[in-house]
Amino acid sequence: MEQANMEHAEDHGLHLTPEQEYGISKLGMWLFLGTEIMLFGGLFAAYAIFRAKYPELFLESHQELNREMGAVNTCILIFSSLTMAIGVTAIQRGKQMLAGIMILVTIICGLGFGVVKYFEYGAKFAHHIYPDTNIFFSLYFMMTGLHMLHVFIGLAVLGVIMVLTFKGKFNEKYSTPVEIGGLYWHLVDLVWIYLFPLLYLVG
Amino acid sequence: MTWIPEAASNLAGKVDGVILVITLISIFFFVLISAVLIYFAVKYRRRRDDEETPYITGSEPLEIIWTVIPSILLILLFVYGFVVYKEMRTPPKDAVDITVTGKQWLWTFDYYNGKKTLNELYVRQNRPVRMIMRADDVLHSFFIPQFRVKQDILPGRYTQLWFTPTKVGTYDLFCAEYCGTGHSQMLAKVIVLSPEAYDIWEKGIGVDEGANVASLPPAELGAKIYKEKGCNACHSIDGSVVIGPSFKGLYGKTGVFEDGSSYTADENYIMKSILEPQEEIVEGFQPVMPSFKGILSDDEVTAVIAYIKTLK
Amino acid sequence: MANHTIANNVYVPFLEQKGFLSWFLTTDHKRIGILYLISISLFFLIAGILALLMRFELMTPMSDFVSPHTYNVLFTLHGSLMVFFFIVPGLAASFGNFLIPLMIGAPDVAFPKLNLASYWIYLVGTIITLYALLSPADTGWTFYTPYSATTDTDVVMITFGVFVLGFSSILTGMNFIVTIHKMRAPGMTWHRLPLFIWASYATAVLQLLATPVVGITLLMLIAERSLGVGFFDPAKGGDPVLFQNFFWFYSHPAVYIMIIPAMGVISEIIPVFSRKPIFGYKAIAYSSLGIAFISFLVWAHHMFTSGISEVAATIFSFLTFLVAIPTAIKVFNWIATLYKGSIELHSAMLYALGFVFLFTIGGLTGVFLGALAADIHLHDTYFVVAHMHYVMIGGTVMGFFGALHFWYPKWFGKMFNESVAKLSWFLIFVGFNVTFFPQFFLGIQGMPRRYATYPEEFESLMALSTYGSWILGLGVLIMTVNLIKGLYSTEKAPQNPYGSLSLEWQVPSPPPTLNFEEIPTVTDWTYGYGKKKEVDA
Amino acid sequence: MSEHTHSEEKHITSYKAYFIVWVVLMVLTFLTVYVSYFDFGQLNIVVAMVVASIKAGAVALFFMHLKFEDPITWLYALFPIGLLFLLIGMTIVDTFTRIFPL
Repeated sequence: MEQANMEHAEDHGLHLTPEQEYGISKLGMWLFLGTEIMLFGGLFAAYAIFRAKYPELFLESHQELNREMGAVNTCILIFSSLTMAIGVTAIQRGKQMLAGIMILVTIICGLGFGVVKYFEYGAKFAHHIYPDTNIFFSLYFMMTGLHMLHVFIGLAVLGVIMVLTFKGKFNEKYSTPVEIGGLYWHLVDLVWIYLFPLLYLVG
Repeated sequence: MTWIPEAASNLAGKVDGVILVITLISIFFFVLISAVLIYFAVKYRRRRDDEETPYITGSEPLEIIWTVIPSILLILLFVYGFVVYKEMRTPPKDAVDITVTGKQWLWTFDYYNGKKTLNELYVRQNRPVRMIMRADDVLHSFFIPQFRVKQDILPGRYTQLWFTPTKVGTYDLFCAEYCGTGHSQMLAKVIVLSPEAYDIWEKGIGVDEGANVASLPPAELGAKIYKEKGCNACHSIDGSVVIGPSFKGLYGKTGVFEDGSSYTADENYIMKSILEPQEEIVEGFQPVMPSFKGILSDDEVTAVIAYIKTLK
Repeated sequence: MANHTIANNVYVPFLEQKGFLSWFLTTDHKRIGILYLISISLFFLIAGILALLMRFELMTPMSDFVSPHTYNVLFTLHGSLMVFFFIVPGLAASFGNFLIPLMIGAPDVAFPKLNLASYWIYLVGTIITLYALLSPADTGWTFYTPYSATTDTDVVMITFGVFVLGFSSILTGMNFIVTIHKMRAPGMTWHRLPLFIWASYATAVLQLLATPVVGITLLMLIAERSLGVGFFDPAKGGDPVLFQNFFWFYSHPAVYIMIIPAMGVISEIIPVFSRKPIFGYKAIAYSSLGIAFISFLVWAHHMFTSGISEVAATIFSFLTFLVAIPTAIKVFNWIATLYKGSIELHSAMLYALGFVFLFTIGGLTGVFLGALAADIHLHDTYFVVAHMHYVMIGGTVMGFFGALHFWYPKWFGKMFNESVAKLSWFLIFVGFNVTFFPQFFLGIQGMPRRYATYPEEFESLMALSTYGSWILGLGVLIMTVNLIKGLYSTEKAPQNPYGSLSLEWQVPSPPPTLNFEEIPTVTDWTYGYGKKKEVDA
Repeated sequence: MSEHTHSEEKHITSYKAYFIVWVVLMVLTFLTVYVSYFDFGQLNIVVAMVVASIKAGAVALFFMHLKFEDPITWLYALFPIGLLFLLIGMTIVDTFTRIFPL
């Protein structure tokens, strides 16, 4: 305890107990998630307006999207959220190996999501559909593009956390980074939960 | 100069009413606040360093008073502003329509009677007019201070405003929404004519200083047109390139068009540039100039050419 | 806080360590505050010089000093630098950083490293924007489409710079919210907090939740220019007014990001120099939160003539009037604090009183612009320019200067020349009013803003405004010299020269690196000045 | 700062609970894709959004442990959503109540 405390106090410049640091970091992350909601919010607002303005265009254009691929990606992301959550519980129970493996599975899912997306974008370009094709595709590329960016950031963060987990840096007493990383990853999932029906299903 | 410009439309007096009421209330509160502030600062200035002060932390009745009174006043002001706004935004049924187009950096007006003017808006005294407005390129804003009307105009959709001019005279029309390099040159004149004079204008007989214009020497008339018809927004007379080529030293100059053919800026070239500007574009410039066909008469084109000749 | 022990009790002021890296790798909130202070002051001076150049050009109706295009670039840069580089980070990042941990009795902010990262992000945004100056934009700081989507100048770089800056703002806001929630010293309950903390909290919420919206809006604009998407392009089915809706959803709260910290500063200065408890503590505290909340509801009052619907204009006008109420409450409470006080007209107090005076004018003229019918005439004229500067200079900058003079001894442990400070205050106050008061009349007369040339009938008032700008510039110059000279003075500032009860004055000047030798336990609120009656205790 | 420690005690969710949530999420995903093949007009988007919101709620409450968080976290989780509705709502009010002359 004293050991851990010293280490993270050094890390932090402040003399905080792991409990305090945990509370601080978690609140900070939730605030940041609020920011993310507003960041995507501008695009959701644009979506709402243009969909209301041009319902036919949206209906027509969304049929160009591959519903199956979208559904597969949704399943991948939801599964990755599950493994991430399990990873968090595992580290809270002190099971470093299980936690590391779960984070690894999460990362693999994230990469899988990226691969599917790569083929989707490729198919669109092959059909000469670009961001400037029409408003629907502008929104499609910007929303999924920004989401993809978040996936990549999440993967980078989780990659670091995974390495540290396997190195045994985290345990039942100190698991803050795993939980914070998890929160971020779940947000990526949350955003996709809305993007999928809006873009692929109802258009 | 009075504190507020002349009220020259039916709406102006009503807007002035709102402005006046708010001004009076503002002056009242401002005088009250600054008087109390200065009075306290002087009366309670520190005389000795060990002065004792009372421990006053607040007063609920006061808080309530100075929350409720401004709230009531503000809501009344909102209602007053709204009532006048509603009238400003509701054109009467008998208003005649004028289509306004703004583009960088000039105004064109298309009248219900088939006439078309550039940078000059003719309206009849005491007849309500409705402006149906659209921009060709970027945002502009139609603003006549003496009429207290303003409305942004946008590309891709129409906006409107209306007014009834009440006084004969000439007024400034400004572009009030920033629109680029020539923004401050995007000016027009609003000419309010008496019903009789308006009828004459409508029949196509020039009323604006007709005799005067005819007697001007061509170069001077050209200089006048250069300013009034908005040539100055894009063409400088000092050699600097704004949007189009400068008029300075233009006459007799040689150059190349975008398609590679060359030209000499003689009378015919200048006339063609004024009347059919999109036909041939000089290399390095954008095809943005509107045609002045039907806006400038042959004599006026001649006058502009004469004016350009004087700019060596 | 059981395990908080520092072995040595030797006092080492936070300014002690020297060297470039000790600054650019510091996680000390006070040092980061200084980094921000220097950066924003630099941008304030640069943007101020641009303003002087503009006023010089406007002395005559013709374009005789710079070309219209150059003039447009000047006002774009003046606006962008002032807004995004000076006044938005402004007080919140500099004094917020310096004061929040000290005032709440904490050794540092909640995330010291993130705090440093915020500053680096600010620097990166700065560098990107400076690069953008190679082909400076001429869009105005509002970047309205479609002009910003079509002009030949480099809009992408400058908006990207602003986008990056936004993250600095977001992270700072998040840091402060967590700090205020989690790092308060024992006994520092919400109702004992200094009002500057309440103000900083309200500001931080706005930074956190409004900034991302402008971020995505600017990204959409960048996509519009580089990918050819058409969210704001009517030819592609987009809507230029949508940009304004999104832009003001941030930029109206941003006005309060700028002004609320200044209000907090005034709430600190007035009680100290009146030796009176602040009048109506809770009213001022909650009105900060009230202003922050309502500020999200009023954005379209910048757009009454822009082609939004009448219904929306009416709703937003009504909500706009609501925001005046908490603002009025604050002004009345500040003045009531003076009542029966023992008022010392220190330079900081002069700035505070100047703030109340000028901000009252700024606030009252805001009522004109909130009222629909009056706004139609006054919108996009010099009236708006004057109103905005009364709020931003008369309000925020006065608060900023007041804070500089008030906390100067605490921050640097030195004193400036008080008489010179008073002189510069006088020049700034007079110069400011001569510059901007005539602009109210120009606006009512119908002089549109952003005009490089103007009709001759406005010349006399325009020239008067230009003369005023010289007085204002001189005042700022004298103040700057005075404050810089003070740094080299040998006179050491006492720990608590004004007899303040706030926590930051209970540590040495300048404060030691970890602020408090031992985390204090707070037993009373910050404003216990004056003689208590038995009943109150 | 000891006052905070109590509320920050960790709540550990069991693997089983996660699996249940996951099964619910998968069922809902299947449901929303299935429903999208039928045309209910405007009802489609309503159904899609309701299902998405239930899913998002499940992720937030259980995967992200929002259920066990303090009121401040709840406030900052919900406030941005309220703001987002404000942004969408008022821009829609503006866009669709404009009067088009002619």
